Amino acid sequence: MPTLTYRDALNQALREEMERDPDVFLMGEEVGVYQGAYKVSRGLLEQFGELRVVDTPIAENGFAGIGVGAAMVGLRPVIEFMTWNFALLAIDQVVNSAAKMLYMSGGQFPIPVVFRGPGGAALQLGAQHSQAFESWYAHVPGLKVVAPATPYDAKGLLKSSIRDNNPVVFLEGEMLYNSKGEVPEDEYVIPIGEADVKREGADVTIVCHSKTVAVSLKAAERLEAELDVSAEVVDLRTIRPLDVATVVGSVHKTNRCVVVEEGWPFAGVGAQVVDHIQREAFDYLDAPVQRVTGADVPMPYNKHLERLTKPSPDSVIAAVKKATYLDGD
Amino acid sequence: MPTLTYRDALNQALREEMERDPDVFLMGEEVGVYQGAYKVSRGLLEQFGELRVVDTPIAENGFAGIGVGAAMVGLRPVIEFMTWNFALLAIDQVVNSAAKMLYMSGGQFPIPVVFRGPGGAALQLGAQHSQAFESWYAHVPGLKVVAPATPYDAKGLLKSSIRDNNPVVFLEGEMLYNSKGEVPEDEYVIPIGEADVKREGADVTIVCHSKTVAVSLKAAERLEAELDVSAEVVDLRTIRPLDVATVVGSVHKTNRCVVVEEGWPFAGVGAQVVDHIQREAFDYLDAPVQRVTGADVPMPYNKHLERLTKPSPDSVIAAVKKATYLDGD
Amino acid sequence: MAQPYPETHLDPARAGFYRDLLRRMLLVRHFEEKAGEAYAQGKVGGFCHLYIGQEAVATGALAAVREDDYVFAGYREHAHILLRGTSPGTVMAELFGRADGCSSGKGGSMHMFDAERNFLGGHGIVGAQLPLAAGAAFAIKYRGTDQLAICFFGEAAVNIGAFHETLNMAALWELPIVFVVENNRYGMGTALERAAAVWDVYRRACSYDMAEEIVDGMDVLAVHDTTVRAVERAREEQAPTLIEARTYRYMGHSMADPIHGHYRTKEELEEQKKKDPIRRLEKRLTAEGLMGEDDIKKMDQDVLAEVEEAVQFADESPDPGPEALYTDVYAD
Amino acid sequence: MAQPYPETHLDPARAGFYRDLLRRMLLVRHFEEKAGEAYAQGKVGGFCHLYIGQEAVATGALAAVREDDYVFAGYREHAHILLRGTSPGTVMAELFGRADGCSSGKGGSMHMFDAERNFLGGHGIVGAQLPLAAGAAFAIKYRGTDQLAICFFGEAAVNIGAFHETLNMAALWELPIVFVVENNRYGMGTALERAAAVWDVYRRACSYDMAEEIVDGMDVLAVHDTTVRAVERAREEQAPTLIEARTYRYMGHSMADPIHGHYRTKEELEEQKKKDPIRRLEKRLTAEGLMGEDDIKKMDQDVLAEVEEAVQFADESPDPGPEALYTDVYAD
Ligand SMILES: Cc1ncc(C[n+]2csc(CCOP(=O)(O)OP(=O)(O)O)c2C)c(N)n1
Ligand SMILES: Cc1ncc(C[n+]2csc(CCOP(=O)(O)OP(=O)(O)O)c2C)c(N)n1
Ligand SMILES: [Mg+2]
Ligand SMILES: [Mg+2]
Repeated sequence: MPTLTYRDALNQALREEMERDPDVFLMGEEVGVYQGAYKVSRGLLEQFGELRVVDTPIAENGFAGIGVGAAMVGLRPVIEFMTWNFALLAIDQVVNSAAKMLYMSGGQFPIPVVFRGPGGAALQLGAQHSQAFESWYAHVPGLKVVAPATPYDAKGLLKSSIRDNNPVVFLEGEMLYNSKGEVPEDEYVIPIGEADVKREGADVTIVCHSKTVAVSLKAAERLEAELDVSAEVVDLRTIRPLDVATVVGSVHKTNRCVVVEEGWPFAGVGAQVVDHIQREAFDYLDAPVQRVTGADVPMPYNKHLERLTKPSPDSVIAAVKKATYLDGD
Repeated sequence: MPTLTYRDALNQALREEMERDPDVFLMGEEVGVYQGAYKVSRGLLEQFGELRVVDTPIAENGFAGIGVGAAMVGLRPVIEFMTWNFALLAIDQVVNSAAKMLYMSGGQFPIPVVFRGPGGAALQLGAQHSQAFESWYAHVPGLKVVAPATPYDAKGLLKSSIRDNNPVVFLEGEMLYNSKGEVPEDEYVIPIGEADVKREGADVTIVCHSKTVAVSLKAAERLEAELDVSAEVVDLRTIRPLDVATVVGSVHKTNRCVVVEEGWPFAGVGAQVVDHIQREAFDYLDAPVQRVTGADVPMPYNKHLERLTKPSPDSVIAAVKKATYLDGD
Repeated sequence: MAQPYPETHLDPARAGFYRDLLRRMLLVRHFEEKAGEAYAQGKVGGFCHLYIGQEAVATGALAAVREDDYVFAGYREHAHILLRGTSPGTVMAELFGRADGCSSGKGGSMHMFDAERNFLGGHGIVGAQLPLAAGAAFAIKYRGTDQLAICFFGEAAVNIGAFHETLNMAALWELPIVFVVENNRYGMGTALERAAAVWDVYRRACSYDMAEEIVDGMDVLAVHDTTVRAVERAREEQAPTLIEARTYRYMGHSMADPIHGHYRTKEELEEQKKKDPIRRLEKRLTAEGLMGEDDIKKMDQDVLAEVEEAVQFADESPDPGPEALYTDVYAD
Repeated sequence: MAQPYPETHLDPARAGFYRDLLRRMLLVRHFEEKAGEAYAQGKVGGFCHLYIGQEAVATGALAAVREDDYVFAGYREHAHILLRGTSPGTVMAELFGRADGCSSGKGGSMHMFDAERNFLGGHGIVGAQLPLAAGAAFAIKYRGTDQLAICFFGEAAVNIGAFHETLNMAALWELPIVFVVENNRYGMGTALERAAAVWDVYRRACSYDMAEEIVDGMDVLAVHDTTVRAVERAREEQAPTLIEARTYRYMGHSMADPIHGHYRTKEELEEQKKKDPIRRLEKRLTAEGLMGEDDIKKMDQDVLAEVEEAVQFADESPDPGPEALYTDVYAD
């Protein structure tokens, strides 16, 4: 199987879907002439022309709304936010227009739009450019929220998102764009709403998504090697709808769980996962579910401080120790 | 003690703080000439003049940012959002400017601003006007989030919020404005960050805030009368910082818990409360924590459907039955 | 600079068209009066923003567009959906929250939709319909058809960012769109002059090199002619237009708000009512002999009967069942 | 309509002032060059937006305001904070993320602050500094002092809603504020002409009946004179001004972006560099005998030494300790 970067996997997904369906177009800042701020759209302008690869002014609320309006009349827009931080300016159109239109209209106006771009922290971008908003979007009925961790998942899920008839919030990772993985040459899609067991294990379940999948897998290897703990790593892939069955099923088997995410702790994705587990696997739990999250602070610029804010194999291992009572407390 | 409406209690708090501190001013849509969309600011323009009670154009992002800028140079703005639904347009200034300024500046610029207005649903206002966003704001470090349920709490907490040197998101309830309660004549403040046990009980803890406090108290009465279940009702009052000690302390006593909120379920405030309880009271819990939330749908207009979306004494009682294994399952 | 539009001369050959405009305005007026009554009776809930006084704007403008054009409005949109031809019963049923409503009872007064008639809402966030309409216009350009989008909003919406972002992109990309500002002088209780640095709203087009029009919004024929020009510009030159129609609302901002009070006087209101767009057209038609007083009375009664039927239809329509709560959250 | 500003005549009595402007521009230039080097060495992280080529704008404009005025900028603000008098060592230390940085190492390149010198950031969201600056101007009006706020932003920021909302309120409320558009032709890789319907940015003032100025942003004296007028307007008439300064950036959008490529040619860049604002002032000063070439060389070396010291200071400054992670989240 060919090896691709996450960036190129996304690029392939966009290209294939635009070839497949003339109603699909890409719009956002710098997606065309500049080839994308992170080069996800490289070459698309040349292939599809200005009408289908549209550079916008800096006007997030405006062009997000234009995407929703175009979707109302049957196009399938892919709206790129240069990063999800800037989407705060457009969140009214995402939440109040895209997510509610179908319902408010009594089923008349489905909104097949994909909002995509990098979320979460990269390196030393500071407080305003380093935020993970998946729990916000997942809070909102009417939206689907997808956050793939690998090139394979990224491609298959972006294709599904574009074909989906609902607004999809598609969170990429700036730090993931260069990561590599196998991607089949033949066409495939990955259904929205299915978690993926990235590593099987017996002693503890580690639930994660996006960038924290690699962190969790690294932790799992070390847990095996250093502590003889066999960790199962469940990659949520889709945050909403959440694949509760896979998560709870794993905990039924392991009886212990740690939930890892990059975002802030209060009412994060992990809180919701914990809520499901404690309710649906109460009698299976041998210990409280532990959470590993981003530090509860605005992101500092200094690189050492920044490192301290992020989930790491060390912090995941520490949480697993707590969840397995290996921490000596 | 005099009896006041929640609306008038807020009005008193604003008036007293504006009298006390010339740096406090009120800005927002219709706060002046029109006397407030919900009349919370009635009479303030007449008393304090146009410079301190400022009617704005419809420009939420703009005037929220003006509030933050004025706070940077030492004023203490109170920014009214006509409702929190419209604050989506201003959320960039709330999250990226207000919440982060102190940190990004290495401690140089505290932002003593209060953002306030009604949150959650009223009656039949439809999908775009009926949203409870407390879990979103509480997700964000740098913000404090307050959501009082009674006139007494509203007055004391608004005064504290205005005096606080941090950005405070102050969520009122349109449906609460006419509700009445005792408010002392003498000056008082209520510290941010303290939950309040609104009713003592032994068998189950009901955690709630804002509008769901009255719902929970009603449920508690019926639980006592109909099922001989003694429910303790804990009103969070402040969502961030969360008074975990009071909540966990109560569960240590009752061993069972139901968390009630008006907002959507996924990653709601209740999810975070559950997370704390299952971690900090794991060995005390006799049953999974149950949650009662708003229905996971955009708000429908039809009044019967709307009623179905909202937490009610019935749904709280049903959850308590589950938490106490009285539901026969 | 555009100037207030002079009164048009009536053309007897178009008498049918004029009568139709009158009938439409009467429909809106009576519908809104009944909606107000129903609100007072508790049959309509939530916020209910009536259009009484402003009838000439939507009537004149929408008479200038085609069935396959896309129409967007804000929360004060009962008139606009009626003028698209959606049956009054369906619209009234939506106000009543019933299953036969144009949004199946889920949208309410502020969120009316009719996909079949290309009426695309009904939006409750001030200014939000502007980018949405530009999106529809973008789709038209994308597909290369000769449709257009027309978008209505209040004068207070011109101060919000969405207005600016949308007008810039519409002009930059040459989208086939007509923006209609319904300037009724107030955004809730705030007079235009207390909210906008420039009081001539149409002048805001200057920031985008966009065509501008100012029109007497109490004169349905003037509104129609003005919109015809804008429509031509959109269809033939792919150039957007900003139309300011100066009008007045007779009722409070919504049914929950006072009709006059702190922000405007009773005297001002009474003065404005003298310019009533319906009476004005009636007078002209009778003066020029194109309709008799009896014709008008008859028309009025017919319309009233139609609206009463609508109320009856709405009254008889069932509430959506509880299963409706969880449908339409996601499309298949 | 404002016209490009004609070249000023130099006044020998003000030679000290001119020399000072030159020194400031050299400081910015050398500082930015060192910052670029340090970035290449991995000492500076994140996004780093250099100001090289644009020196005349901030230098000329900030020479026209007082110490007690409030200054706001975007993420391309190293120049602006230096020009407020914050020591280059402190600014460089911030780029290095060190404890002695002007934001204690927590802000970085995009988030620099100096409360003592009324430099209020350093903001990373395009356009966000406009309402913030209007807030400071509102506070000035509130307190009745004769200060003002000055706010810098790029030409691409004029297309975002915050620009519109802020200019409207600033004009409506007569706030003492000066808006300076640093028009360097590109927002990242998007030329002004591909993003804005109106290419003369200053004309956007028309929507707010606001005073407008257009100035050659490569001529520090012209920028200064223009700003002096705007400052007077703000201080004496409480009237805001929109200044467009036409300038050019020599580097890529940030250190992570290509200097030329898809969006602009090497030729265009080289052509523009011929108008270099520093060389231009140097030439005029030597031509009119106000400075000798040796004076200039000496000044250049002094400034370079100062900047090298700044680098050394930053190099030697410690990282903030881990305890800093949880401070400054909330104020007491
Ligand atoms: C973004 C936003 N802010 C505030 C409101 C509350 N609101 C509803 S209508 C309105 C006034 C709008 O006035 P205008 O645009 O002139 O339209 P009109 O009601 O006069 O038809 C306001 C402030 C809202 N719906 N959306
Ligand atoms: C709201 C928002 N959208 C997008 C970005 C990403 N971004 C950063 S700078 C920039 C270009 C700004 O150009 P301009 O305003 O001309 O300033 P310049 O960089 O040329 O100084 C963009 C798109 C951002 N920071 N904020
Ligand atoms: Mg109006
Ligand atoms: Mg620029």
